[in-house]
Amino acid sequence: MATELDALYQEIILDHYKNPHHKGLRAPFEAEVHHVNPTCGDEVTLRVHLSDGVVEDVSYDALGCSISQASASVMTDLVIGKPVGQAMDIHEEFLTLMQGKGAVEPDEETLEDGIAFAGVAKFPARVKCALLSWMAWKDATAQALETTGGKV
Amino acid sequence: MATELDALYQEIILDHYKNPHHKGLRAPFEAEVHHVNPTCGDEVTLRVHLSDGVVEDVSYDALGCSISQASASVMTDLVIGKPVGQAMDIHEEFLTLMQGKGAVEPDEETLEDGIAFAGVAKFPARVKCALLSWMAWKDATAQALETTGGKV
Amino acid sequence: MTQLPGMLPDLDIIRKDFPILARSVAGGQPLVYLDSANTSQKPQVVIDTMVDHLERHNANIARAMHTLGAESTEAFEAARDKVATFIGAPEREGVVFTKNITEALNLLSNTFAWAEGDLRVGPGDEVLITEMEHHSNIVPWQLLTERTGATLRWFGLTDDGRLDLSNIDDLINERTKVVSLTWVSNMLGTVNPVREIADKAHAVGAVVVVDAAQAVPQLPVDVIASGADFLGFTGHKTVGPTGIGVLWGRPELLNALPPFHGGGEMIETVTMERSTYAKAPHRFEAGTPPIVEAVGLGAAVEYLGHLGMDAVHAHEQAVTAYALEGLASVKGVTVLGPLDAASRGGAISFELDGVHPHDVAQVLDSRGIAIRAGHHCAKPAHARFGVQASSRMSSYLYTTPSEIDAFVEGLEYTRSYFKLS
Amino acid sequence: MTQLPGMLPDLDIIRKDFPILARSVAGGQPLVYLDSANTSQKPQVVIDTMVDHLERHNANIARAMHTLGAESTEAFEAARDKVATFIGAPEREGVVFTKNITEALNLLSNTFAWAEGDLRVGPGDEVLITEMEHHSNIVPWQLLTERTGATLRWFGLTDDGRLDLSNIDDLINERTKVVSLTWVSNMLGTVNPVREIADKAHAVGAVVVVDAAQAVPQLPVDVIASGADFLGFTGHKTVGPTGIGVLWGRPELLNALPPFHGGGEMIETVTMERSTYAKAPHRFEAGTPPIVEAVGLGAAVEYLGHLGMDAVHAHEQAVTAYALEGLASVKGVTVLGPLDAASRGGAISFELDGVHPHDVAQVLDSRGIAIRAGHHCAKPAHARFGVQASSRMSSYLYTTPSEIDAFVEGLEYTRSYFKLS
Ligand SMILES: Cc1ncc(COP(=O)(O)O)c(C=O)c1O
Ligand SMILES: Cc1ncc(COP(=O)(O)O)c(C=O)c1O
Repeated sequence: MATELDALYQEIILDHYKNPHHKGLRAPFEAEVHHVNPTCGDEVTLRVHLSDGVVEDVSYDALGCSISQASASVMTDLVIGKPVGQAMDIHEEFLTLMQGKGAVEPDEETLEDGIAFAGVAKFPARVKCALLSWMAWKDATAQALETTGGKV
Repeated sequence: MATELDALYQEIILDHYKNPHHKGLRAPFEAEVHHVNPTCGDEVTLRVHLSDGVVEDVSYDALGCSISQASASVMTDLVIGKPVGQAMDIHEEFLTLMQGKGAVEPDEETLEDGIAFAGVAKFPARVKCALLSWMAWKDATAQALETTGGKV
Repeated sequence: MTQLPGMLPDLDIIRKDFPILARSVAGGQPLVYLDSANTSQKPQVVIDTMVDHLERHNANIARAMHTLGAESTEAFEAARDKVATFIGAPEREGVVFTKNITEALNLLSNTFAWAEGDLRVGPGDEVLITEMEHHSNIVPWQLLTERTGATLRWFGLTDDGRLDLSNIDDLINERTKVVSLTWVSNMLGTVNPVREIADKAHAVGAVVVVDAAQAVPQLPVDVIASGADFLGFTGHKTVGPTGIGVLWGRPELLNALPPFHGGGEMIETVTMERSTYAKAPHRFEAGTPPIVEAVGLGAAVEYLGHLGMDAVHAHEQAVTAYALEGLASVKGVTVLGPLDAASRGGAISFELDGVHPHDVAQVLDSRGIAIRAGHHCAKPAHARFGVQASSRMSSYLYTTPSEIDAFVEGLEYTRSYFKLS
Repeated sequence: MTQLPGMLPDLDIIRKDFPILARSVAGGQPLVYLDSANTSQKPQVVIDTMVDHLERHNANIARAMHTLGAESTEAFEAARDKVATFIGAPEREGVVFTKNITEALNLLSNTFAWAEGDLRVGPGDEVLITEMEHHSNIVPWQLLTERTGATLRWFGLTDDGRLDLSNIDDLINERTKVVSLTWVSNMLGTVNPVREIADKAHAVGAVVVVDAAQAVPQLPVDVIASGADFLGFTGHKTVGPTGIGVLWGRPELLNALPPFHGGGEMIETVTMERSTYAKAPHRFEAGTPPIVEAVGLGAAVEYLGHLGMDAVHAHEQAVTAYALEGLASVKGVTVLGPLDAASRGGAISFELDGVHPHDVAQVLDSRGIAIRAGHHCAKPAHARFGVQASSRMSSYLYTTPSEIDAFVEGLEYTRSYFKLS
C-alpha cells in the first residue's frame, strides 16, 4: 500500500538520504568503529570526537539503504553539540521509538527530524537499518570515554 | 491379534528357543565372529569349522530374543553337514523369505523348520532378529574360506 | 476413569488434544502409548501451528525483507522467547536452536576442543560423566577426550540405580574441566542431584552441562536454579516436533566458544581470506534453521506452560507410582532403578523373568500397547546391572490409570503366552 | 495467461497445489513470490504427508518395536529410498539425512580433520573452492584449513560471472585434497562445469564435493554422472520442509570417515571406555533424526519426480529468459552474472541504479512482490563485482509470466517512487 510506504519513506528521510549531513570521516577523533548489519551487509565506519563532555563531532562513512543513510544523517544533527549525557538520552528515546512497533508517539521537541522514523518502527526488517549508525555511535562514544578515562 | 502373534511365535520357534540345537562354542574352528544388532543389543558369537568343502560344525553363544535364538538353532540344523555352496543357497533362500514381507511362500524341502519363520517376515522390526545369526554365519564362513585360501 | 491423587484434572479433555490417541492398532484395539520417553505425542495445536506456518507464512528468516519473511522471522524469534520463558532463561540470547539434544551436546564437545582460553579441553584435563548417561551424552565426550588427549571419567551407580557419590571428591578435582550429566535417567528413571554436583564442579572451576532431555518434559525447569552452565533438551520429547532441539548456555560462555558449524547467518562478515562471527545465538545457528520446527516447539512449550509443569509433574508421579505398584504385582518382574516414584521420572525399565524384552514388547503390541525393548541407548547402564536388554514403559501427561491397568494385564498375558508358571 | 515455450503445462492447476500462493499480502494484493532461491513454497501433499505422520504414525524410529514404531521407521526409510531414486544414487546407504546442506558441508569439513588415511586434510594440503560460493561452502573450509594448517585456495570469477578456469592447472595440483564447489550459484545464477572440474580433481586424487542446494530443485541431477564424490542439498529449497538436508556420498568414502556427531543410533556398541560405530548412513545420523521432515522431503521429491525434472528445468529456463528480457527493459538495471538463460539457473541478482536494494525490495513488497535484498550469503561474490548488496528475484516451477510482468512493473514504479529520471 502506497500509504504505508509513504509512512516509511517520509520526505524528510528521502531528503536526508539524498543530502546527508556531516558525512565523511574527519579528524580529530578519540574513537573509530566499524559496524555491520550481518543480515543485509550495510556498513558504517564512524568516528567520535568529544571535548569537555560535549559531542564535538561525529563523522562517518556509510554504505546502505535510504533508511540507514538518512538515520546516520539525522543522528549527527541530533547529537553534535550536545553534552554526552543528553545525547545518550536522545539515543535512548530513539531506540524506544524504533522498538515500539509503531505504538510509540515520538516527541518532536527531542527527536526533531528523527520523528520521521516513526513509520519505520512498523517494519521490523528495517528497524535494524535505522539503528545501525546509532549503535555505532554509542559504541564509539563508550570507547572514547574509556580511552580518555571518562575525562573528555 | 492373537492369530498374528501365533503366526510369529510358531510352536517350532518356541521349541527351538527353549531347547536350542548346537549351542555353545566348540573347537576346532577356522573363524569366529561377533555380531551385534545395534538397535536392540542382541549379540552372537559364532564359530565355523569347514572341512573338505563341507560345513563340519557351527557353534555359537547368543544373547537375544526368542526369534534370534530360535533362528540360530534352526540355522545350525540347516547348514551343518552341507557343502558350503549348498549352505549358501539355503542362506539365500532364507534371506528371500525374510525380506518378502510375508508374500514369499517358503519351501519346506529346503528350509525345513525354517519355514516357521514365514510369519516373522510380516514384522519388519523382527526380521533383523531372525537374520542376526545367519549374517554372522555368512561372515564367518567367508573369513574361514579366506584364511584357508578357499582350500577347506 | 480411576482417579489418582495428583492426576491432571480433565484428563479425558486433554487426551482429545492428541489426535493419535484416538487411533486403533493391532486389528482395532485402542492405542495404549507407553513409549513417551522415546518420543512424545503431539497436541493438535502444535500440528496446526506448523500447518498454518507452512500454508500462510513460509519464508526464510532474517535474510528476507518482505512480508512473509518478516512474519516468519517474527514467529521463529517468538519461539525463542517462549522457550526462554519456559526454562527460566534470563536472556533470549542464551537459547540456541539445534536439531536435537544430540547436536547440542556435540556442539559443546566439539567447540571445547577448539576453544581458546578457559573452556579449552586439552591433554591432562578431565571430563566427568556418569554411567547412567544416554549414548548421546557419552560418545561426544569419548570423541573429545580421545582426540584431545584429555581423560574421561565417570560416576558409577549404586545397586538401586542412583549415582555413587562416594568418590565425588576424587572425581571432581582441579583437573576437571567439564561435568556433564543427565538430570533424569531415560533408563533408570533416577532424578540426579544436579545442583549439588554443579556446586562442587563450580568450586573447582569446571563447567556443568546438563542433559535435560527427560527433565524438561516432566519437571518445572529453571536453568539458573539448576546450577547448569549449559543445558539441553529435545523438541520431540516435549510434545514438539522432531528436527528441533535446544542448547541453553550462559551467553558469556557461548560467546567465548568458537563456532561449530560454519555457514549462512552465523557470520558477521566474510571474505575469502577470513571471516568474523556473530554472537550467540546466531553464531551457532549456521544455515537455514529448522524454522517451522522451532515455531512448533514454541507452541509445544506454550501448551505445557498452560497445563503447568507442576501439574504435569504431579501427574507423572501419580501415574508412575501406580505403574510401580502394578509391576510389583506381576510375578517375575524386576524393576531397574529406584522403587519410589518420588525420586524418579516416568520411565520404568524392567525385566520379566523368562521372556526376552523383545518378546514382551511384541506380545504387548499385539494388544495395542506400545513399550520399548532393548538397551534404550544406555548400554553401559545395562551392563552395570548385568542385563543386555530390558523392557521400558514410559508414561506422560496423557497417560491414564486404565492404560496402566491394560499394561499390567498385558504382562500377565505375556507370562501365560510364554507358559510361565 | 501468457504462454512461453517450455513452460509447464497446466500451470494454474499446479499453482493450486501450493496453498500459500492463494494468500494476499500488503492490504489485499495477491502474493507474487519471487524468493524461491531463498526458500521454496510447499505443495499441499508435503504438508498433508507431514500431518498424517504426526497425527497417525508418530513414533521414534529404529529403536521402537511396536506398530507405530514400525510404521514410522518404514516411512523414514522409504523417504531415503525416494531421495536415492531422485538423485540417481545407486545405493540407499549413500544417502545421509542432515539438518540442512550447511550441516552436510560441515560434516565433511569436520570429519576430514579427524580422518585417518587418504581423506585426512592436514598441513600442506590444499582445499579448493570458488569465489562464488555461498557462505555455507566457504566458512566450513576456512575453519578446517585454519585448524589443520592446510591452505584454502579458490577459483576467481570472470567479469560475466563465470568461473575463471585460466589457472585451473595451478589450482588443481598434487597437493589438492578437496575441491568443493557449487553446481548453480545462488547469486549469479551461473551453472558450473562440475563434471569437467571433477575429472581434473580426480586425476590428482582429490575428492569432489558438490553444493547442489540450487541445482537439485532446478535440474535433473544424477550424482554419478555429476562426477561428485559427495553432494549435498537442502529440503526447504526443494519444496520440502525446513530442518532436513541430504548428504550423498560414495558409501566407501562415507565409511572411511570418522563419526561427526556422536550419540544414539550411530553406534555399533558402547562401553564407558570406548565405542564402535555403525556404517553409513546411520554413522552420521546421531540422535533422533528429523523424522517427519524426512518423510516430508520424501513426498517433496516424489512430487517433483511426478512433474518431471526435465519439465521443471524447461519451465525455469523459460521464465528466467522472460525475466531477463523484462529486466533489460528497465532503465538503470544491471544484471549480475551470465545474461543468457541457457547457462544459468533461476536466481537473478541485479542492481537498480540510484536505489538501494533494500529500498527496491521494500517498494516491491508494498505491491505484494517478494524478492530478496542483501548479500544473499555470498559476500565475496558481491565484493568481486564491487557491490555491497544486490536485489534478487528467483522464480520456481509455480512462477507465471504475469508474475514477472508484475515484477517488472514494480521496478518501473520503484524508479518513479524514488523520482529517478
Ligand atoms: C548454493 C547454496 N548453498 C548452500 C545454501 C545453504 O542452505 P541451508 O541454509 O539450507 O543450509 C544455500 C541457501 O541458502 C545455497 O543457495
Ligand atoms: C537422557 C537423554 N539424553 C539424550 C537423548 C537424545 O535425544 P535426541 O535423540 O532427541 O537427540 C535422549 C533420548 O533419546 C535421552 O533420553
